[in-house]
Amino acid sequence: MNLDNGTSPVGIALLIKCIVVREWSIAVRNPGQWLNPLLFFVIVVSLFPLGIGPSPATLETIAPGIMWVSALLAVLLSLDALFDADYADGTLEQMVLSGQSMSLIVLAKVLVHWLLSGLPLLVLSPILGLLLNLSLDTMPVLMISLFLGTLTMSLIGAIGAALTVGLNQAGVLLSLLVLPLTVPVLIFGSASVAAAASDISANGPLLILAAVLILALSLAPLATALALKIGVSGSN
Amino acid sequence: MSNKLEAKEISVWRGDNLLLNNVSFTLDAGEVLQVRGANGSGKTTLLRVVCGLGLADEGQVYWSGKPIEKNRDQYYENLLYLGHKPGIKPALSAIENLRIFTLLNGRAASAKTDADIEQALDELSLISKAHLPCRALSAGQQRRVALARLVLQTAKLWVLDEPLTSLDKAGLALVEQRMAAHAHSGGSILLTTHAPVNMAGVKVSTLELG
Amino acid sequence: MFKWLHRFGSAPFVYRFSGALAPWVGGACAVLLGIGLYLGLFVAPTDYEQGESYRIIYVHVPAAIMSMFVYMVMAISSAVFLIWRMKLADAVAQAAAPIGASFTFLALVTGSLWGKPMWGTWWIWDGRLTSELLLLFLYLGYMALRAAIEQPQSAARAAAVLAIVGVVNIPIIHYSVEWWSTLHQPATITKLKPSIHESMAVPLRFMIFGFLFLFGYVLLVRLRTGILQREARASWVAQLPEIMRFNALAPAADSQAVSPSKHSETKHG
Amino acid sequence: MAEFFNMGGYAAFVWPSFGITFLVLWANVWFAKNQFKRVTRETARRSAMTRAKKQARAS
Repeated sequence: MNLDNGTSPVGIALLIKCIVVREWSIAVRNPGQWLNPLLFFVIVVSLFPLGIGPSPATLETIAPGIMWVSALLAVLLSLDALFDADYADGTLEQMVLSGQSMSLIVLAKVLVHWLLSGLPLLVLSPILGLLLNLSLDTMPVLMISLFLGTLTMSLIGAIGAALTVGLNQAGVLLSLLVLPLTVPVLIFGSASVAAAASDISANGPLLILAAVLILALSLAPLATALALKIGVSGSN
Repeated sequence: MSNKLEAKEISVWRGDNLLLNNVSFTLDAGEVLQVRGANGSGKTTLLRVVCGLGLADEGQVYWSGKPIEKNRDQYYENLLYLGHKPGIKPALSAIENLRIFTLLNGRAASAKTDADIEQALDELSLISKAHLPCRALSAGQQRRVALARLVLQTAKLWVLDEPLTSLDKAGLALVEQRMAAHAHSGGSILLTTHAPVNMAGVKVSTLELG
Repeated sequence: MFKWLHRFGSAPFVYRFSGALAPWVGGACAVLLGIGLYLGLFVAPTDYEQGESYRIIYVHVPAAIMSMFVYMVMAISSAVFLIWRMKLADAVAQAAAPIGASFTFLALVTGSLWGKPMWGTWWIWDGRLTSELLLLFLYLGYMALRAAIEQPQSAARAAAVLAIVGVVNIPIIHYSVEWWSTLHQPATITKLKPSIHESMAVPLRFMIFGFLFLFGYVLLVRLRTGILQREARASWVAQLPEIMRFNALAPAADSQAVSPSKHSETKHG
Repeated sequence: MAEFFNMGGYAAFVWPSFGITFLVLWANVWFAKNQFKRVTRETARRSAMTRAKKQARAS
């Protein structure tokens, strides 16, 4: 079973463009799919002060953790729909049968998924940071770390989504499989924001985040492609 | 080796019952093989195993002499599979769906322009609804959008799982005529249908299951 | 060499081989654990700093080591299964998972029981204990995924992919948790593994090998169970004495279609 | 002997950890053997059924 079908008979750029256009037009017509995780992110972040108490001092110390855990859960929420819809209407089978390199298709799908889930989180995060009394100069580090982290999370989450494609109640299983794998992202992500908040240079954790992202970028699509082929052959 | 599809002693177990028991067949260029059997006799499973979408417990499928796992690219290049699931995105319009399909199936097919797609849709009398999201189409119409792929793709081997379901008389005649043309031009077809298929001047052999 | 290795691919051989090996491995495990416990509890001197509570390392450290070792066994056999399609490799991975999960659970429980007297809290976010906790989630995820997919073949391949993805992540998780624990806790907390005197280390080695052989024994028994489940339809299974015994005993009505003609003097191959 | 069981005041931690460990390990062994017996019986039934079907198909 070769992991990949070799260079795709259709040009790589053409293939990625086709998948990106496809995903984008589907997402545009079904906004709920990607808007809900954003609302979830906003609500979850604003729940913490209600639970923990409004005092700015305590909020400020735990703000990086809150931002990051909420971002992780929001991305996880949006991962469900990554392959399940294609599995249900049979287009996933057609993709596997098209002979194109599944890893490229997966990469394109995950990038669009990130554009619609990770990027909006990024844009929203400074506003929510203010809610949690994060100082303005930590915002750049917050956004950079979220940029690296949410993309890694989408890539790793895609493996979980592919492994649980077609299963009923896949959401719960997906989080059990994926969350342990995202612990490094959570640790270095919140550490970088915490460092920035206490005016220490956040370069160390950010660089490690970037390294984890590159690892995920190179390996995750292969594992996802293999998992999808297994998932497709599971049903009859 | 000509484009010959061959299945040797395919056996599939579902738990304790033997769904496919040592099924073997060969399908040469220009031939049509109709798989018949009651519901649940493993017709769909056999077709999915032949396409490499399912794993057989025993047995092997060969395409032009080589096992399909070994020459997957070449096999998929020549394969068109139409399963129970329509294989189209309800949110996208017929034209968008077919545009993605022709591009994904690459090579010569990607040369198909929108004009070819519209011509294919016209042949299946769907041109008026070409820009509607497929969600808005009836099951029969969605089936026709899927069947438009028969017109658009240059695959030599067609594997069709009950292609004639939910089609009206005109649709039936059209699809049978398309299949006959494909067989005459040297293509091979493996299909399952309940109603007998009458294709002018084409040798239709049958494989009984269960 | 490959010819010899190939024999390990055939189910009947492995089934009989593990059947013969299991009692010896079980016996060795009992002996090792016996000696280890005796030395550990009675002979090893008291630790000057931690008093008697350090003896918990005789169960904590072997459990922690085995929890990691078993996951490696699972990952390697999953890789062998995916690459060379050896069904038996998957049987090994499936058999090993619950044992690994038990070792991880034990490492956590004994770790917290050991931490209580030293730091006064049942759970300490020490780097190693946190890694064990995450390892437990990986085990539970593996078993949950395998249980969630009905078709055994797809379940096996999906679980194998997860095991390999997990093993790639373990070092990353481990080092990030270590880095994280040093970041938040000042280094004053002594490492969980104190530098121990030789007389204390001997029982530890016995206990570690005892745990290893216990893993071996349970793995062999579960492997045989897995082989039986996978090969239930094979003809060699029908000739197994333990299977014949059941069929012969089964009431005549139930298995009249199958009447082994002269089952009295059957000699199993 | 009492002094030994006291474990220098840490009895409440040493004995439970050893107890839980050997309880869990023994449970592993017991379940494995028990499952093996259950699966043997199950396999006997399945292999008898399969052979019956094969004979039915062959005749």
